[in-house]
Amino acid sequence: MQRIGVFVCHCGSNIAATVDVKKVVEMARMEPGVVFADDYQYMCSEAGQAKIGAAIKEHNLTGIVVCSCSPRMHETTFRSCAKRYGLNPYMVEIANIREHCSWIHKDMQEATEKAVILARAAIAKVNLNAPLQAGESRVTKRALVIGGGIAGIQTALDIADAGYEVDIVEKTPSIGGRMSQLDKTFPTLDCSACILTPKMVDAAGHEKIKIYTYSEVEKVSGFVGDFTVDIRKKARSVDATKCTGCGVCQEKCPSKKTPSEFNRGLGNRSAIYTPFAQAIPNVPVIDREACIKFKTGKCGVCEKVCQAGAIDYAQQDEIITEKYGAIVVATGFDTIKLDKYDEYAYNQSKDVITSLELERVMNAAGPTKGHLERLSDGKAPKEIVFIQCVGSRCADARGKGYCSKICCMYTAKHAMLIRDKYPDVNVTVFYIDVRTPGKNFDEFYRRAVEEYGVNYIKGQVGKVAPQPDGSLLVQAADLLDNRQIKMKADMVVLATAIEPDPSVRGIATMLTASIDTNNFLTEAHPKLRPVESPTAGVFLSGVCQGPKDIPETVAQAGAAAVKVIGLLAKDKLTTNPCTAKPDELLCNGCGNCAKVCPYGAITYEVRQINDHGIREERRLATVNNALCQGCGACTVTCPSGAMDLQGFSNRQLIAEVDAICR
Amino acid sequence: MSVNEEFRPKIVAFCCNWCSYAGADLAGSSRLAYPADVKIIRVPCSCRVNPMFILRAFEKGADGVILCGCHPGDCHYSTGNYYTRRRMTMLFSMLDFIGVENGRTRVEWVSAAEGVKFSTTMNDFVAKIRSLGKNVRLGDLRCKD
Amino acid sequence: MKFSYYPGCTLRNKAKDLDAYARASAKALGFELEELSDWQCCGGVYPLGTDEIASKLSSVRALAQADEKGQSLVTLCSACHHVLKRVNDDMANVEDIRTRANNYMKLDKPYTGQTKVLHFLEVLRDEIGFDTLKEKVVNPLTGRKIGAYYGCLLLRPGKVMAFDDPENPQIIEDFIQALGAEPVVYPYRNECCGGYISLKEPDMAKNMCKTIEESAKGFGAEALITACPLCRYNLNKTQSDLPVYYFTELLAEALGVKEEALK
Amino acid sequence: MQGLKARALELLNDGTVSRVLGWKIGENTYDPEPAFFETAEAMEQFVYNNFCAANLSKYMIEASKLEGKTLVCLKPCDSYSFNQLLAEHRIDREKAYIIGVGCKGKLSIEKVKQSGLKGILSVTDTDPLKVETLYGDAEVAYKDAMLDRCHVCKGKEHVVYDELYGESEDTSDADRFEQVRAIEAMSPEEKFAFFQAELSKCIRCNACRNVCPACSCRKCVFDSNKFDSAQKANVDSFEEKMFHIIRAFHVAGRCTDCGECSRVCPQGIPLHLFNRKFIKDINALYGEYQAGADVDAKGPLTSFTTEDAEPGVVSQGGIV
Amino acid sequence: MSEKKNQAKMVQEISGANPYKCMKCGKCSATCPSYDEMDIKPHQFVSYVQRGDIEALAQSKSLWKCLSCFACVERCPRDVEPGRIIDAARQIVVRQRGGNYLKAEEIPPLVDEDLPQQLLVSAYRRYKR
Repeated sequence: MQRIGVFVCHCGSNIAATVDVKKVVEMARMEPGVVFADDYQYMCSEAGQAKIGAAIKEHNLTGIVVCSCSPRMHETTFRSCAKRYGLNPYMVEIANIREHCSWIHKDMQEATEKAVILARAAIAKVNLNAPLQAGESRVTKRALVIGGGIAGIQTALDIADAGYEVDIVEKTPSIGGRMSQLDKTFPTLDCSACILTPKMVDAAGHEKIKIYTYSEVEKVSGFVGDFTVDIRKKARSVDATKCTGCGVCQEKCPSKKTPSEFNRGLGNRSAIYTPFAQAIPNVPVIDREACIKFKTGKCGVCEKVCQAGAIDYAQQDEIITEKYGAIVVATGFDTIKLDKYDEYAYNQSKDVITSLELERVMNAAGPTKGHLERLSDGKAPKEIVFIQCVGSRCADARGKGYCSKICCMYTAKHAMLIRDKYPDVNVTVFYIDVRTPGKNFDEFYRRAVEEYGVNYIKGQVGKVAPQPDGSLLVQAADLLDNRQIKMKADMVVLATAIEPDPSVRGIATMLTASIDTNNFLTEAHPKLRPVESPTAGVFLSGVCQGPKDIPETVAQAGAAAVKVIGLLAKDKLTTNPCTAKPDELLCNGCGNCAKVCPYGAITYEVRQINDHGIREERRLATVNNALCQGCGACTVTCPSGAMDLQGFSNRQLIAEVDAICR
Repeated sequence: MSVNEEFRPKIVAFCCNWCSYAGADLAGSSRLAYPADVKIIRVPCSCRVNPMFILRAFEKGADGVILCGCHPGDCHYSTGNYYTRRRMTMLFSMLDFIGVENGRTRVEWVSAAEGVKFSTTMNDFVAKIRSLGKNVRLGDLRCKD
Repeated sequence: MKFSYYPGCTLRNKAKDLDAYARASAKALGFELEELSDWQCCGGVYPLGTDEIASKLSSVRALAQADEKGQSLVTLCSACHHVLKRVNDDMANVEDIRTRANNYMKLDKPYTGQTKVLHFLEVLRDEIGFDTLKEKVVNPLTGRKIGAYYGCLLLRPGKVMAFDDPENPQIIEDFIQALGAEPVVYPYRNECCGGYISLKEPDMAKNMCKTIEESAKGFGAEALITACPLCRYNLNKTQSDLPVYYFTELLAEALGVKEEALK
Repeated sequence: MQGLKARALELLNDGTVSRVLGWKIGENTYDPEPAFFETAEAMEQFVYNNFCAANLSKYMIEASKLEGKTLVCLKPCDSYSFNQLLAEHRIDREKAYIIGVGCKGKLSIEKVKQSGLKGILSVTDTDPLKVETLYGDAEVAYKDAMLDRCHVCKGKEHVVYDELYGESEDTSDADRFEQVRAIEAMSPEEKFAFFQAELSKCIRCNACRNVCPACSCRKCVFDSNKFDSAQKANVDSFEEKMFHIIRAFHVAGRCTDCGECSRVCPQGIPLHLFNRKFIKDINALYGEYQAGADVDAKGPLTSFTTEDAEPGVVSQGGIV
Repeated sequence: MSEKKNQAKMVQEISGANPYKCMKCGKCSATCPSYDEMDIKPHQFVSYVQRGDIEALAQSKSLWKCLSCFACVERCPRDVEPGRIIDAARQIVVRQRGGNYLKAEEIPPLVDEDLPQQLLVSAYRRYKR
C-alpha cells in the first residue's frame, strides 16, 4: 500500500478564489492510501516545496499528488522536488485544478466538486505508480539549421562560435533570405546588403559551418540528441568545386525570360543564374525547366563558354544523411497571395505593387536600377498611395487574423525614402492604426510625418479603380475628417500581410513540431520558452514562430543558438522512462506491436522462459528503451495486454476512469 | 424535459499530452468556459487509449466519452492518431451497431493552439450528452429487465 | 439537359425579351428550361433580417418544387437569382430558418437546401461550357467592344453567391469572348447602379450610373450587357449614348435565333 | 475417407509426421470430435465426414511445440485461419504437414433438429440426409442441414497446403452481410433490444473464446489483472458486460470469419455478427480485406492511410 | 436605458451581426456608394449599436440611402456586415405602425412606363412593412 501525500495549491487566488482548497484537502484525506494532505499559498515556491519535502520525510510518503496548475507547467518542478527529498520523481502526479478547473468555472461549489474528483483520479493513479528510472541517450554534437535567411545565419554563427558544428540547409541557390531582397532597413535606414553580406561571408567562411544551398530536408527520424536527417541536395548542374563565379554563363545564356524570384517577378533572369550578385555560394544553378538544353537537347552555350569546365548537365540530386543533436527551424516568411483582394486592383494594374516589390524597385540592383518609376509605363510617379493592413487583422477567410507587425515601420521607411529622394512626389498613407512599439520606432514614424511631410490619413481604402488615363482612382475613408476621399494616384503600394513560408508545413510534420492555425510554429511556452518547440531538440528562430522585424529576429536567433549550445554541451541526456514494457508471460510474440511502432523500437527474440514452472522457448517482444518514445500505440494493439506503458499503465488509466466515474 | 436540465452528465475526456491537453490548458488560460461535467485524463497520445478504457468508463457510469488528439499529420509521435482514427471508427461503429446512441462517443482533433476549439467542442459535446440523457444502455447490456 | 426555370415577375412583364431570348438560346444550345408550374414573386430583395421567415417562403416553395423534380433551378434575373440562392443557403445552413420554414410549409419531404440554384450564365459556363458555346455561334459579334455590367446582386456576398470572384469577375467577359466580341474590362462593373433607390431618389441612381458608364466608355466599351432589368432601367435613365442590352439578346443574336425569339 | 485415412497412416508410418490431427468418431455420425492420433492403432478411430466441421488450425499452436511434424487436415476455410496464425507467429509452418481436405459444406445436427425432427436416432451425411427417428424415417435436404457459415462459403480453394485430398465446392448461396445490414437498418432501440436479448443468454462458458483461432492469447486479458483497478473483485461486471464487444474488437482485422464462435455457442448467440460487422466496415472504409488470405498483408488496424475516414462517419449516416 | 439596450439587442438579433467585431478601419465608409448622402456614415453604424443609440439611427437619413449593394459586407475585413445592421434598424422602423417610408399614394407619380416590377417590389420590401 502506498503512503500518499496530497498538496493543494492556492496559486494565490488563481485557484483559491474558485475552488475551496480546504474542502479538497478534507476530501483527499478520505481517499485510500492518503496519509497526509495540506494546502498552501504557492506550492511551487521554495517554501511550498519545503513543505512537500518535510511531509515526505515526516510521513514516509511513497507517492505524492499535487493539485495545482497544469503538469505541463510544473510537473518537472515537483518531480525534482520529490527527488531532492528522496522520493522517486515518477511517484508524483499532478491534478490540474487550475487550467482545467478554477480558470474555466465560476461556481465555487461546482469547481470544488470537480477539483475533488480530479484529485481523486490523481490519487487513484499514484496508488498504482511504480518508481521509474530514467535512462540515458547520447548527444550528437552537431546542429542543423533549416533556412538560410538572417535568422538561420545568425543562429548558425552563434552556435559555430561556441565551437559546435552547424549545417545550414537553404532551399534557394543562395543564403541571404528575405533580408537580401530589402533595400534599406528601419529605423536607421542603413542599407540591408551592407549589414547582411558580411554575415553571409562569415557564415560561408566559418570552419564549423557547412552550407547546403539549393537543398531541402527530406526526412527526419530520431529524437532529441540523436536526429538522423536526409538532405536532398538538388542537382545544380554546375560543379561547385570548379566554378569560379565569373558570371559569363549567365551573360551568354540565351534563355532570359524567366521571372526572377529574387526580384519578385518584376524582372527576368537567365536559365543559368545566381539569384543576386552577392549570392553565397557564388555558384549558379541551371533552372532545368527554363533551360533550352534540358528542354530540347540543343544549346549548351554555357558549357561552351565556361572556361573552368564546371557545367555538368548530368549532375543528379544527391541525398546526404547526417546526424544532429538539435534542429533549428528558421524558414522565414513570404507575403500572402493577393488574388482575393482585387478591390485593390493588384492583378489588374502593374502600378499596384506590394511593399516587398517596392523594395526591389527602390534597390539599385532591382528591375528599375533603383529609379522610382511606374512598372506600366516607366513614368515617374507624382502621387503615391500606401495602403496598410492588406490581409492583416482580417477576420474573414481572405486574410490573416494577426497583425503582421512590420508593415507600419517599413511603410514609414518607404514614405520617408521616397520623399527624401523625390521631394516633388506626394505620399499618402492610409492606415487603421500606426503601431510603432520599439526602440526609436515612434520617433521614426513621426519624422516621416513631421520632417518629410508624409500625409497620413486614418481610414482604410475601399477600392482602387484603374482609370483610362492610366492613373489609379483611390476611394477611401478619412475617418477623422468624416469624409470619403477619391484621389488619383500614380502608384499604389500594398502593405501585404506576411505568412510563414509554405515549406514550414512539411518541415513541421517531419519534425512532429506543432504549428498553429496560421502555420506559425508553436513555442513550448509563449512567455517562458519562446524559442523552443514543444518537441524536444527542435528550436525556433525568426518569423517561422511569429511576425517579427530584423532586430527581434536576430535576438531570437541568438536565443535559439544558446538553447542549442546548452543542449550540445551535454554528453548524455536523460531519457523518458515512460516507455513500453512487455510482460513476457503474457506476450504471444504475434508481431502486431512492432507494426504500429513509429520508432522501430520493438523487436522479437526467442527466449527461454519459466511460466509458472513450464519452461519453454518463446518468441517475445523486446522494447529498446532508447528508441521508445512512449506513445502507447503498441499497448492497444496487443490483445493480451502484455504490452503496457510505464507511467500510463492500463491499470493506472482505468483507475483514473473509475475515480472520475465513481 | 425538465429532467434533462437537472441532469449533470459524467463525461470523460482523454486528451493527448502534446496537442489536446495543451489546447485544454490554453482554453483554461484564456478563461474559455465549458461545463464542469468534463473531466480530463492525460494520455501521451490518443493512440494510448484502449477501447477498453472507453467501455470501462461507460460501464462505470460515464454518459459520454470524448477522445482528443493532434490533427492527423501533426501527431507528436508521427502516426499515433492515424491508428486512433481507425480504432475509434471501428469501436464507435460497433457501439452504434449494438444500439448505443452514437452521440455518446466522439473524436476531435484539437491542436495546442486551439483553445477556442477545445472549449466549443466541450460545450457542444456536453450539450449533446445532456440531450441524450443518462447512459443506461452500456450499463445494462446483459441485464434484461 | 433539363432544368427547372424560375422566370420571376419582371420577366413576365417589362423584361419579356430577356426571357424570350434566353429560351430561344437554350433551345439552340440543346437544353430545356421547364418553367415551374406555380411560382410566386421572390420579393425582389433578399430579406436580411434573421427573423424573417414568411418573406422567404415563396423562394422555398420554388426550391422545393425543383427538388421534387430532381432538377437544378435556373434563373435569369439577377434579383431572383440573388434571393433564391441566399434563401437556399439559409435552408441548407441556418437551422432556425430551416426548421421554421419547414414547419410553415408542411411539405411531404422536408426541404433542406438540396436544390442547386444556377444562373443562366452559370449554366453556360458550368453545364454547357463556353468552348461549346463558341462552337455553336453562327453569327459571331466580331469587332464589337462590350462591357460587362455585373452590378451587386450576382456577386455579393461572395461567400453565399459563389458565382465568381466578387472583386474581379470573369464569367461575363468569357461569355462575351465566346460570342466573338471583345470584352472591355473596367473597374466599375461590380459597383451598384443604385438599385431600388431610383424610385424615390432618381438622381442618386443617375449619378452612380454615370460613373459606371463613363468608366466603361473610357476603356472603350461601345455597349454594356447586364442580366438585371433594374440595372438596365437605371442605366438607361442617364440617357447616355451607351446602349445597354440584356446578355441574352446578344446570345440570341450570336446563335442566330434573335428573330425567331421574338415571334 | 478411406483414402485420406490411408494416406495419413502412410505418412505416420513412414515417419514424415509424428501425429495426425483430425477427427475422431463420436457416438453418432454427427458428433465427430477433433483429436490427435499418434499410432496406427489410434487411427482406427479417425473419421472425416460431412459433419467434421471443427476448424483444427488452432490446435496447431500446441502441436507446434511438440517434437516432429503434425499432419493437419484443413478445409478450405480453415486454411485462412492457419495462415493468420502463421502471420502472427503463433504456429510453425515447418511443424505442419497440411492435407487440404475437400469440403462441400459442413452439416449441423442443430440444423437437422431445427427442421422439426425429434427423437433422432441416427443420421447420414448424404444428400439428402436420411434421418432415423423414434417416430420413423425422414429426409432433410443437404442445403437445409448445412451450417450457416457454409452458405457464405469463402470458396473451394485452400490458401495453404502440402497436398490436397478430395473435391471442394463453393457452397455460398447467401449474402454474407445480409444479417448485419438488417441490424444496421434497425432503430437504436431495436438494435439494443436485439443485442441485449442475445447477450443476456451468455453464460460465460468461454466456448467461443476457446474455439476461436484468432483468440489465441496465451492468457486472455479477461483472465489477467492487467486492466483491473486496485479494488476489483475476481470477476466484475465490467468483463461480464463488455466481454463480447472487447473480444470482437481484439479479433477485428484478424478474424477470418470462420464462424466457429457461433457454431460452438451452447446458447446459440449469433456471435459472428460482431465479427462480420467489423469486416463489413473494414471492407467499406479501408478496402476489401480477408484475414489469412495473404500472410504478408498488413492488417487493417495495424496500418492506415492519411486519408482515412473520421470516426464521425458513424454518426453522419453510418458506414455504407 | 434598458429600452435602449433592448433596441440595440434587437438590432443585433435581427441583423445577426456582431458590432463588437469591428476594428474601426472604415473600409465600409470607403466603399459605400451612398456615403455622401448619408448623415450617419456606415462605419458609425456599429458605434451607434454599441452604445445603444438606435433612436438616432432610426431617425437618420442613412436608413433610406443604403442600397443593400453589400459592398461593405463583401469588403469588411472583420465580417461585421454593416449592411445588415442598417437593414435591421430599418426593419425596426418599418415594422412600427406608421413607420413606412413608402406610402401607397406616393407611388403612382413615381412610376414611368419602363419601370420594372422588380423595382416596386424591392422598394416595398425595404421601405414598407
